[in-house]
Amino acid sequence: MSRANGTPYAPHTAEETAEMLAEIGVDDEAALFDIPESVAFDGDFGIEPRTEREIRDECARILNRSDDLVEFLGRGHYGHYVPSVVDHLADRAEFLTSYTQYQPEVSQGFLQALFEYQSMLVELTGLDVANCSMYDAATALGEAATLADRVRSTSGDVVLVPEQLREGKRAVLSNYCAGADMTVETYPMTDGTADVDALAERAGDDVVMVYAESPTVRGCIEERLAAIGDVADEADALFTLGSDVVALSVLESPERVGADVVVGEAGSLGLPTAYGMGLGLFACRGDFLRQVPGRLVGASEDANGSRAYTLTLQTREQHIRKERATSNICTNQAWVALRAAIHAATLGPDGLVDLANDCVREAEALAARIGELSGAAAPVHDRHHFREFVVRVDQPAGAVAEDLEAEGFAVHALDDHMIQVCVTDLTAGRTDGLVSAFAEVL
Amino acid sequence: MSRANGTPYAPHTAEETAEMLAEIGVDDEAALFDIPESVAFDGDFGIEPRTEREIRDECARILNRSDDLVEFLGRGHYGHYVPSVVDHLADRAEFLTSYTQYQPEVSQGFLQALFEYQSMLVELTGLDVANCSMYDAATALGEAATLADRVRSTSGDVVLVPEQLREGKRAVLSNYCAGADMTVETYPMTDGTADVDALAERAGDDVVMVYAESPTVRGCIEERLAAIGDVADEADALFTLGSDVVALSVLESPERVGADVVVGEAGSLGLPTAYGMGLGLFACRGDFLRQVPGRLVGASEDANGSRAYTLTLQTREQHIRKERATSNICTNQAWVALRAAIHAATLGPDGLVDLANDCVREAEALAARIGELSGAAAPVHDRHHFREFVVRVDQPAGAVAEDLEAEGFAVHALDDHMIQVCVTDLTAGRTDGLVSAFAEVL
Amino acid sequence: VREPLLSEKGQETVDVREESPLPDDLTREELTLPNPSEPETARHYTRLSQMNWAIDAGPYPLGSCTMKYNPKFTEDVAADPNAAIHPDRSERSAQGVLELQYRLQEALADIGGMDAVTLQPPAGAAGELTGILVAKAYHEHHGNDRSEVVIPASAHGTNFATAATAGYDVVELPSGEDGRVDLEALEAAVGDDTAALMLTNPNTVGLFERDITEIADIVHDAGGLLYYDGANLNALLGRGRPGDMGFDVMHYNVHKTFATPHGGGGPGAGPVGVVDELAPFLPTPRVREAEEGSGYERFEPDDTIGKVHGFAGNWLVLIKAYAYVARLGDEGLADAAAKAVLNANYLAERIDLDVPFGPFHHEFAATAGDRDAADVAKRMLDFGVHPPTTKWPEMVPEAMLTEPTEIEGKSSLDDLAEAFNLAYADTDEALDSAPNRTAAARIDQVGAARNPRLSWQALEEE
Amino acid sequence: VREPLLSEKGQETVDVREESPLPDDLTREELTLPNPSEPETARHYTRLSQMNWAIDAGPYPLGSCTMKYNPKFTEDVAADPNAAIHPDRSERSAQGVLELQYRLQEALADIGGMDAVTLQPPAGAAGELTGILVAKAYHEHHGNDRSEVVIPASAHGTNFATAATAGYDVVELPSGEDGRVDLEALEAAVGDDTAALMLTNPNTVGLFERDITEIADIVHDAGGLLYYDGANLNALLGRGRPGDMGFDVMHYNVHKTFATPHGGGGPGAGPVGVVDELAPFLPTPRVREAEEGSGYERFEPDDTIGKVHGFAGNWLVLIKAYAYVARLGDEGLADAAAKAVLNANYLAERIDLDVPFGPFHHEFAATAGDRDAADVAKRMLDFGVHPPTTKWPEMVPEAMLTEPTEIEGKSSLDDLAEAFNLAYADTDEALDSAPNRTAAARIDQVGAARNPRLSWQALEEE
Repeated sequence: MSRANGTPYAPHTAEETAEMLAEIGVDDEAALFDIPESVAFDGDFGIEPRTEREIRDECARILNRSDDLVEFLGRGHYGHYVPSVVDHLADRAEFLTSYTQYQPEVSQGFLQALFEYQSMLVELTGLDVANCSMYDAATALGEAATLADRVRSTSGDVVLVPEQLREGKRAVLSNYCAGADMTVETYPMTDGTADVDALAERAGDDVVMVYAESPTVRGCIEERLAAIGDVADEADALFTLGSDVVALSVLESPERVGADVVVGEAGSLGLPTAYGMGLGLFACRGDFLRQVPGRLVGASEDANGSRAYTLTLQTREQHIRKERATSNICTNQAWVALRAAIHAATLGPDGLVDLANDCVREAEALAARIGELSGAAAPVHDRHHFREFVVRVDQPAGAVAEDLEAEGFAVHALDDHMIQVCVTDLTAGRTDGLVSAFAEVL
Repeated sequence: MSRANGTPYAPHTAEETAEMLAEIGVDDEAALFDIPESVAFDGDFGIEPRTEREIRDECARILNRSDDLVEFLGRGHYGHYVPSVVDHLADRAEFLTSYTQYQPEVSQGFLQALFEYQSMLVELTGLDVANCSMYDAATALGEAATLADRVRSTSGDVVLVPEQLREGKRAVLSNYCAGADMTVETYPMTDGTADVDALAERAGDDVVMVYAESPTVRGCIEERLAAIGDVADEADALFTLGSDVVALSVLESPERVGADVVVGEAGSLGLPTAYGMGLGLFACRGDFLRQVPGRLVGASEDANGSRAYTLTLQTREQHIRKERATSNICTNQAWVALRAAIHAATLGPDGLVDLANDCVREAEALAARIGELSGAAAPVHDRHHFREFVVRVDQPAGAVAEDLEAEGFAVHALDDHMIQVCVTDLTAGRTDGLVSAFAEVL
Repeated sequence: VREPLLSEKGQETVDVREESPLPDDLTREELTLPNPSEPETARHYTRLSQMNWAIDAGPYPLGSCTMKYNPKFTEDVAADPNAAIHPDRSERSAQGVLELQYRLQEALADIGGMDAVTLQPPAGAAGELTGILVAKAYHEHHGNDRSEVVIPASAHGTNFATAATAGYDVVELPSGEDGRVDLEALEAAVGDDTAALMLTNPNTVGLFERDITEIADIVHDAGGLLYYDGANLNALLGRGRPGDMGFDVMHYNVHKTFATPHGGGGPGAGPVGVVDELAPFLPTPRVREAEEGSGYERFEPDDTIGKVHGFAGNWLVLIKAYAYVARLGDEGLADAAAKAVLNANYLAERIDLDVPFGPFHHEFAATAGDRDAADVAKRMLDFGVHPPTTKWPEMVPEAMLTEPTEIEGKSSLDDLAEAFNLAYADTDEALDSAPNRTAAARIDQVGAARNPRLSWQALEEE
Repeated sequence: VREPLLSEKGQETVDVREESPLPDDLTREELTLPNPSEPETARHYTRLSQMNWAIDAGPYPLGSCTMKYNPKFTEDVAADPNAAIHPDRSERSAQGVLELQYRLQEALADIGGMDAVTLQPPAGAAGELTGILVAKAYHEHHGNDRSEVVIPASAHGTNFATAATAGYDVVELPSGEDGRVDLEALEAAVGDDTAALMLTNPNTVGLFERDITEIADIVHDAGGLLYYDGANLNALLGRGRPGDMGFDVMHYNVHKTFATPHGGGGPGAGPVGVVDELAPFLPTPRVREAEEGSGYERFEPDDTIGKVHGFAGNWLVLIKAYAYVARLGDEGLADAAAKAVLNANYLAERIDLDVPFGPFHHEFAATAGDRDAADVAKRMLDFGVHPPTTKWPEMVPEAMLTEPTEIEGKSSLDDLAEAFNLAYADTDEALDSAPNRTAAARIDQVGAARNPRLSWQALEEE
């Protein structure tokens, strides 16, 4: 109240400020600023301070302007039910308001949680090393490409990606590749998954990395991952697999199919869809340990011989290695990784596998029901699906999507006659409504 | 998942259960129950277990069946804006999931918080002793009456209360009085406050306690508290004053007007209206220390000579003194007291006084505006008001309240032609709407 | 690790009259309180919290207190703004709250084997008082003035205090040699003046009163009522119902049985269930289904005792209890009881202390023998666990009343047993000086009572 | 106070194929992970949290990190379910999010003196990369291939790494004797190959680059662009704007300047602002007002660099930044800068260590002289505070880069100074063996790197 015109988050009373200025030996705060008049700012931004209640009301009112839709949306970004305990634990101030663990002696809690997160990814990928997060699946893919550039001494500069790939992912990858003079090219797909023969034909000395996804952006489970891995191997290219933590709990172990690196989304645990906020999963073979981007937590001992944790191999990082760092990443998604780890703990392996199995069953069942409607065929691809699938509609896809939206359902319109539908535990109870709406608008 | 049919909050795997049973030496859990067959229960309740998501949806759906009204409601129960930080701090598990502080060495945090809460009430009431909570204003009033019975050696058995008193409060008081063979009688009021002359006339040897409120249930500020106190004194009765923490921050200090006990609502800080959930304020003169009901936290020292806090004077309490205890209260409202203390800390004395001053200004301004409408007169009582006031309407009050409800506003219908309106910081921004609605329906 | 008092961090004095819209004679002159910034407030309470044991920190095996895990999602359910409406809402505009109240009433009635339930009492002790007042009103209604309540010596202190608060004389019933109610002693204690027998079952050392049917007959034959103290209901869930045993009235402790957080001493909630004959005397209002399809309504029971709380009790707590019951369902509730009993029996097996009475259910009273139970408890604090309730009930010398609840697993119980055994076997010196590894060392409780300093103002005066 | 690994508390192995709807050749055989109950999970993470320093525990004066209080209400604002919609929502069904994004873009542009802002970069370093890629695209668009980025030696490591990631050679600019950019050295470093100069201002020892106008002229005259590293923007709020100083492109660190929580290492958000000339190159999509009265729309800038995040960045973090800016308003923002600078100057006055460079603003680099700065820092932990950043920037020997931010009060700064002085004056032995009062004693970081064990699987193999 007495601080109404200043920041409410500084505690200084007028008397204290005066004492402090006297101690410093200046008359006012302005005297402490060494900014030449020519570049000093004396205007205003026109931002009126509001009370916290006003801001809560204002933001709630604005955000409420988005429609209330049941979202059958996916394409690389998924929301599952996040148990309440995840919020309650992750929101503890000791986690949320802490900094990167530069003083490990007072950061054991977060370090151990991140170590456990890494361990969970080691189990899910079968690879030796997982970092404690990248921003999202797309940037993790970009970092995989620069890793490939560093660890492959070939003259190659081509990164091969599937032709069906989320555009945003490809765009991010291109930006990471550009700095290393790498280029991104595609390989063809057949009925939703890789055309491995065509890929083999394309792969050669110029290829430094082959990227494949399972599930693909269209929800198809890639059936020939090992073969793709072999193609990469023969080209002496890195084989990078894209997936997500839920799918990894049931699909073939990446290590078994020869993946060198696994990237993808780990935010399908622990996060709501959050308008695209994610958690980049990054794991790789132990050979590349000293080329890994991002933070790593390692076990060590303290002076009493007790086990302790610390950030390690920091000489890879920007704050030590500067322009020779393995990445420019500094702040990552540590707290989101904590959330994913807590979510995984609440599920346990059985809960995780159940969730993943439902992702297969629900997608299959919903595709079958929509496929029975006149004017629609689904699933378009003759593959096993995970969470999502494509529907061919007789009418223009954009119009169908718009009509479904009017009925309260959001789906993806891919192109002229293709619609993509994603179903998770959050929407499985609303499929009757979606099928009815489809029947209505087709 | 594997625990789907058991409680999800017990960790036992089947193997562990078996090991434990073996250690005990029985075959199954049923063997541990020593319940005669004749009274054993083998039916079912028909309660289907639901997932936490289902329950959240179900409860949200049910609770949403209440109308969305702007509540100009008070009459002894008030909601002010509770800053977000109150929730975040009080929800910390170390507070929320702790028990009564029987082992003070591991309960210093909560004990100190309660000690600070007591201290805040000592400042607000000017009395020496405040306990660390009763259930609500009504039960605190009941406890004050039994205190009067214990500390006053008169033959009196009458508790005098104002004729305008919340019915629920009187009903609770009567239940507390009944056990001590006390009876509750009323004294008259004039224009919304005590008729002190009539009270003086009534007060005699048979009176053990005089109760007055400021603000009254109708929002009037009692102007002659000291005179009421004198009347009580002369009758050798206890003078108990009812108020609330916000009003106390600006109104005459209870100690100055001769109050022996202060009761009332402290939940007007820290709590939403919460369908009547409250926080009973209880403070009294130091003379009555060993007759105080409820928990008290005191300062002490630990074995190292450091200041430490502990529950104290427990010999007053039921777990020690049994039927001679000063009250049967055990679990009180400790966590709500914590919330009130945090709320008060965020406001500081200036914020608290500002809030209280607004309670006067807003009530006065709103009464004037409604009073200008044809078909209404307000305020009915020629008194200073705090938060609320009474409106006389030409039409039947019940019908007016119902019509206002249809317009989205809730008010109290008192009797045939009286409506009561309460305004706080939460509703001050909605008064235009209320005035328009009044104009519409009158 | 001492945190200064908020007042020691700086107070501010406001001149109240300067800006007051009220005349000076109605206002105080000034107000002095701490004025921390929000970051200072956050740090103060964060640090305080870090000096506090809690169920989320580790085992909390306080016998008769039933400290179990409070599911986090129930907090979210109760935080719904639609739950927090004003209690004076009209019936028609409060249908959501009324429906949820009704559903909880029904579930509790089923679980207790009762016919009618009120949610109004704001804590277990308030529930006791409500129940006894209902019994009293019942007797008075039938022109049957009775003056005594019979209570076993081992009962919770609240039983005695409640009976006294309701204006009854207490007749204390000595425990039988087997730790249970002695039927002969009961026969002797019960008579025309007996308003009620208050009983918890299993009792406070975890023993089921096997003769409950006979007990009920004795009391009922004398014209008395049987009151069930719900403190130990967790051991009975789905295995036995007070109503089926002859109890006429009971309270439920929602934090003990239905996992609502205890909050360091409340808010609790103590719903009361009664058989049909007592339903007209319950507090007002209650909630029932209105005519077909028109929702729910409040009503005043015909011969209501009035009210025991100014409004509707601790409603936000009751919501959490509803959510907990819904989460567990029939099988979960029965499993909770089974695991609570399993855990108590397993833990008793693992500790070196004697347990005089049995077979016990969800809790047991071990004896520290020639050690001081309170000292053993303090020493347990040093081993990173919370000790049990000590020196009560008195029928067991140097009692350590222990209730691990269903939420502990085998390894947690093993740790607890180790702490028990290490402390029990420790030297006198170690016990005397314990605890040493806690935020505060042993606290002088006698001194605190002898020289009461109950506010920062009292400390400043020193 | 050691908490076992979750895996040490018990794991479970699931036979994946048993119930899988997929053919065996598409599935893994089994999955082994910890399977704690919810209470065990709650305790595990509660205990872990208790072993962690945080801004809500006390001062966190890490220079260049700007650890300030995170207002709790911003968490509630960001927790709105309507904020968490799927990023592939149609424009017409996502108006709420688009409007809030637009408002934040506008506020940030005003604060930085920039013309256009993207919210997409998910962290400060990602913002740097975005800014440099935008600069690169700008040069390429104008047929102007440039190969170098000039960076002062004292700059953040991310600047160097970012330039390299974008494919640039780094030209390191030595610091002038006064700790600022040396104009002659800059003249020598800048030329036809210069794509940009990356600068933070005030710089990493808190000094304002007084010659900023000359610096801008030198870079612009050579055809280069001026990049502003927003890490130290907190010292400039309302006092100076990068845009007014000649910067062409900048990033904002929302956790540093706008009080979003750092979360132990993210999620952050690194919006990028640019002058009009660079706006066409910003990532896609951006958000703008649609035609009168029809809300907001996404659009692709004409010459966009594409994307730097798969979707829209760390949206839930950005909401908190919006709420913070709205809470403070113009005067609050200016006051935050003033108090941050006041605090740094006051603290420097109170410590016994020398501060070689000045006048500094929000942070200062003290020197531990002949003591090891890292040891002094470890010893400070024993006095209950968090130490500053150590041994960086290198221009100050044994640097202790200290930034108290505006949230500390005088008494907190006095405590911090005392910890500084006690540690600095302590014995070699005490410094070598510190810390002693923390959850873990001094940790062997060299050993951790020499024998990397990065998972519980690695520990189990030992």
